[in-house]
Amino acid sequence: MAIFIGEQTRLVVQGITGRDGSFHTRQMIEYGTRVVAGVTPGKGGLTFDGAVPVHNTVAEAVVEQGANASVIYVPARFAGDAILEAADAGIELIVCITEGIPVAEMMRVMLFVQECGARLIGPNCPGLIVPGVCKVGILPAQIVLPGRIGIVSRSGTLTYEIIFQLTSAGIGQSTSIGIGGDPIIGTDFVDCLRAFEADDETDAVVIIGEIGGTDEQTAASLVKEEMNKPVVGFIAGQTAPPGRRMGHAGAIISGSEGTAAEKVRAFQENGIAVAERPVDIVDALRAVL
Amino acid sequence: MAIFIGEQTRLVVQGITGRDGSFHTRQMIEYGTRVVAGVTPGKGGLTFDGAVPVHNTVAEAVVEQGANASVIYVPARFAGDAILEAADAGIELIVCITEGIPVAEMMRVMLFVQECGARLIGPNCPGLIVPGVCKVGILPAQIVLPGRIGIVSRSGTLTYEIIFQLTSAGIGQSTSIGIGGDPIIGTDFVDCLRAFEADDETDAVVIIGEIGGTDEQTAASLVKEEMNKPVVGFIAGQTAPPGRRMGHAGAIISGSEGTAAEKVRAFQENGIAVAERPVDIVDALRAVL
Amino acid sequence: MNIHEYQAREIFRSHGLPVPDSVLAESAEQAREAAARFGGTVVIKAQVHAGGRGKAGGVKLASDPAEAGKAAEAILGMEIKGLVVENVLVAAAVEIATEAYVGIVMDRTSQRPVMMVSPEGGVDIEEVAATKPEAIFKEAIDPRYGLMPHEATGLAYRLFSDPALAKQAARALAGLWSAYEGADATLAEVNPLVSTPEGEVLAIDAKMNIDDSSLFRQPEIEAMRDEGAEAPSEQRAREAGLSYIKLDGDVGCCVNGAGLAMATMDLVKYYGGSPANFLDIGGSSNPEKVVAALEIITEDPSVRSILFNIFGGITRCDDVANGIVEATGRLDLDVPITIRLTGTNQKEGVKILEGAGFEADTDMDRAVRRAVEVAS
Amino acid sequence: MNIHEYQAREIFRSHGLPVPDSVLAESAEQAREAAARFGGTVVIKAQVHAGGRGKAGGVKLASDPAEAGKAAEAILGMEIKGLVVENVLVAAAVEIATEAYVGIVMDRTSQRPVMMVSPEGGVDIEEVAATKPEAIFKEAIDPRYGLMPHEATGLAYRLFSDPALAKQAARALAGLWSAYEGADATLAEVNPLVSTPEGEVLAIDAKMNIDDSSLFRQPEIEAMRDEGAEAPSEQRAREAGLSYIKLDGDVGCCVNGAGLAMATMDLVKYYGGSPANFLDIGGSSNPEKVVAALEIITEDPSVRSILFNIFGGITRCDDVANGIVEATGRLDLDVPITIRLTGTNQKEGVKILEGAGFEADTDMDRAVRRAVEVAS
Repeated sequence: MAIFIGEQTRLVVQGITGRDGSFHTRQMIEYGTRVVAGVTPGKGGLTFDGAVPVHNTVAEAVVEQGANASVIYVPARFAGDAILEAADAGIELIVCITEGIPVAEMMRVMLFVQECGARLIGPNCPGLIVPGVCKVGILPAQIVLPGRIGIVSRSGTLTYEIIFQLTSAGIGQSTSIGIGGDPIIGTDFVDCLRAFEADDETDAVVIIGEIGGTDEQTAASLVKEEMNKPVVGFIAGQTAPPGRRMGHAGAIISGSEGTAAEKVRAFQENGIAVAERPVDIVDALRAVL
Repeated sequence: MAIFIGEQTRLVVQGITGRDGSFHTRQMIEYGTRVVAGVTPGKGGLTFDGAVPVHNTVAEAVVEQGANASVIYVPARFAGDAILEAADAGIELIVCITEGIPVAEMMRVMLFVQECGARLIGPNCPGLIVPGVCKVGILPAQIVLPGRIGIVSRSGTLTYEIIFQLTSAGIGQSTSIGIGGDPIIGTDFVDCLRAFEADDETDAVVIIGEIGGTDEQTAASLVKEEMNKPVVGFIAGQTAPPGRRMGHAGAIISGSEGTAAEKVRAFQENGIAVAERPVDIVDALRAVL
Repeated sequence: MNIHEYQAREIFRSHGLPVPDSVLAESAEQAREAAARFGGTVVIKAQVHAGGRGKAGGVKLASDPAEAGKAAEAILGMEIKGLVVENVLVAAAVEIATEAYVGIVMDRTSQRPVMMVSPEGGVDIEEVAATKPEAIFKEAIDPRYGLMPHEATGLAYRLFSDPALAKQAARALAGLWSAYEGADATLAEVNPLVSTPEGEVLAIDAKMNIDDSSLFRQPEIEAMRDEGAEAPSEQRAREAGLSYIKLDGDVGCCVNGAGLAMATMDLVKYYGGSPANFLDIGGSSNPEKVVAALEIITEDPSVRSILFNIFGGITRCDDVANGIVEATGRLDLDVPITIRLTGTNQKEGVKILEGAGFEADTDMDRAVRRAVEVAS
Repeated sequence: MNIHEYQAREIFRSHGLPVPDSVLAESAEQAREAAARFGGTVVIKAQVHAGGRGKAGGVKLASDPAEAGKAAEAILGMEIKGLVVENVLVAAAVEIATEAYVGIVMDRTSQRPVMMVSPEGGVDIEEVAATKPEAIFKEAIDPRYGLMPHEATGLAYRLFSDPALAKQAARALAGLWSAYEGADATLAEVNPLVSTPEGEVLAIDAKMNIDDSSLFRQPEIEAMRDEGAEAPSEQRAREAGLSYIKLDGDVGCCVNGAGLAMATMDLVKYYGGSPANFLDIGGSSNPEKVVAALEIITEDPSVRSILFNIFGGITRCDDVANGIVEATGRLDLDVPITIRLTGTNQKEGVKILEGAGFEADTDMDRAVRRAVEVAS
């Protein structure tokens, strides 16, 4: 089963002919993901790598290839509309890799996505991977291992790091998902934790947070109130000076909210063991399994 | 029971201190409508006619007076926002008398009203009246008679005319409702017909249409498919020259759609007896009762 | 409100539509000068609020300035559907490879503006809708989000498979939506949107209708109103806040409410009469409106009988009665008046009328019958 | 991006907020002239990207031009939170009856802009939130509909019970929303919004932060960037598309991804070291970025050890390796480099590095520990 993606996923790649889009499409296909179509306006009718039909619009990809999920690799100024287009075409799961979509645009996009009943993951996220089955996004396939741990993270490469630690220790993953670090994201910790709690193939969850906002605190409450599966965590940004941005638009320490110390405390108070170093996640997991 | 309003209605009047608002508030109170509050920004704290508390906002009227319905008498350029305000405050039934709201504004207003789950009647409508119980709007009370006929109309004064004919003939009404003649209205024929069909106190329905649009045709199909109660009709605009507007923004004959002849035919083909003159409604009704 | 093609072109251009340069000419001389300036073949188009200008001879091609002057001379002063041509538009003729239709219209059913495009442009779109509906592509626009770029792109590829042309068309569609929304239009149309052999997409016609209720917030468009394009009586009525349409009959009708006004006209006809006008004094209670209404009706020399049909609601019978008394006092009326008055403040109204020597009926059917009798 | 008060005032004014006239002065002389022009008492305010200017002595009142010159002289060149004051704003002082707070901020939780108002203005709003939360009123704005007039009215009556003042405040709130939306702001704030004894509502301070991701569509605001307000290294990093923040330590960090960068810094500290910076080379694969990053890090004289921590995803290890080889070839480096490289195209990357004489580790923990050891 895993969460959100799997064998049932019929993926359309928006921006398939771009530099990143074409590179990662090949990687996804190689991993076994069913990439059923690509979209680049003006390139409709072509075939990508002799295997994937390219359309001018997502709607065509849905009608003609039965796409039900989409991944977006288009430049920031077109990415908001790419999400709207996917939702408008009836795509159920939209994964937006692109970074740098204006916040004001994302607020409107999210409202539309919700009206369409679609699920958005990201933007500015690495996507998700079910080891051995399917990958959507840019997570490096060579570091994952099939198994029963769910991973959810606001970060990109830090997620890879954690996956790498688990895999190196022989601990496999059911699904790893990066939800993105932007202020406005489609799928949050709570959505993922609930999905992992409901997933038969997941035994425990690793949650990777960072400074800024209060999503980790909300997630911690949910873990205490709704989850029976064990959860362990990691928070990045202990050394971040207050008031300075650390790259992610979301990584702002505003007033009394959002410091790493607060988040660590929220995790601990709600039964989430917190690893000091990325490598300590392995021991923390072993302790709860 | 009647439809949409009744003894349960706790009305707030938006624009209560204006010329039309104050006049019709007195008429509604005199008729027995429970006017629990008025709203005029800047006049909060006053009491209208020593009996109705005035507030600055509808939200206050809801919280402090338990208003659940609203009627709007504010000038056109403020009326769209008045509808938004009522919907935003959780009002369930909003009746907008005001004429002349920009069409583009009404399209947005309707989407918001739908999101809030409210019912809007109008704009540019006379409102509705349950004889002997409650009136919301401007329908003249002296012409109605309690009874078991439902009346629904796109027109204002033509509705009065029909009510007057029925009352003169001793035929009483359960509810009379004018839905307004604008291109964008909140409650349409179909909504009213369904409500009358479900209403225990209504035996038959009079539907009064006019040239423009295709709402009468849609209503006629509904009557055939969903209604067991008899329906009789009248269509105004037989003498209207094609392509000219007749006052209502909606009264445009566009292409092959919207002529009076078409609407008469749609009524007749779907089992709605059509009166030639307003006075003939009486005989048409007697024939089906 | 209708605006002229040359005005719609200006609005479209300001919203980024690819509208070729043009000049408005009031005389053959001006048309000649414009043609000389453009060089080559020009098109001369009558500026009137009427469709079918081409069929009526209101659109001509001219291959040099002299010919342009002659064409303008022929068109200026021409009558098209009862409207006299006072201006012509002069524009460089464009070589046409393909013609498409693009338009946005307010749709009552979906309660949204609907963008319609068809690769079958240059002809009446209603004809295309009737004969080849599969060649029309529609997209309802959610006004909260506006026309989304991918919607414009999707429609553009319905018009052109060549990406270079489709990109230009998508930009034109975005501009059309921006113009429609910005001007509070109920219709915005380009027919045809052409592609040239050189691969340019151009909007060579422009049509817009503006929502009357929005004019208070569109002063620049209100200023575009061409009062010459309205009958003086209709202009007067508009200024007085009345809805008035002149018809051919002899029974002048003054009614409150559009539906009742139409029903009254229908009833006039039912009893063998012929209505001289549609006139709705609207929902407010202003005696001045009644005065203006009566003046407008009596200025029509065909009117042989005046019928008031007032059912008071928000309109109060006493206000109307005061208006009638005041107007008849001011005007030297020799046309008989039949008055039907009932509803809000009926008693007060009847009293005022009777005080001034008028009778007032309360029954519509009877009053209409009498007004028709009086006229014949 | 932060903009200065005087810039935010201009934006607010153009959106209809009641912002009193002011002048930007770069010298005491200019401040004197401005004060003479305004007459009466003026206020002189330091224009720096820092809160708490008043407490730091960056805001002074002056009752005549001479005093204004002196005040400006005192403030110009002053250092506030490490930032040197290069301009002052001079404005006529306003007599204040009441002070309110009004602001709009992007709220992550509701995913909407939230308008906050408080009759307790003129002080730090976070203090009000902490000590008197019931005095703060909030309204989440649905961006599809914008700030609705009744929302502005409702909030305005939270600030003023006098309808004349409330009406002005409602207009000011509408203007604030228009400015926030029009400028793609993430924060727009007036503190205080004052009422005068004469019954006027005025915005006498202005603050705005702009969403960096929107600057591509806000060229006028991008042009407001005050490069003097940034450290040169941070400016350079921005131009190269890097996120860089200078810190006090000695281990220079170059990482791909903000989360991994922070985790790397945390680990440096865990092993007893001290990070010299936060530096995220971002998600794309451009060797030039690596070159720029290495240049910026090595320009910091405190750096005694350089640590690369690259986990390839969309960033490819071979691109980073090429960047490192190229940069170290160009620069005359005497600081030791520790490289951790894994993920996408790891093999190719390691090969390139080894070909240039570098070692590459694949383990983060080990690499960080070594970089810390090397620095001490």
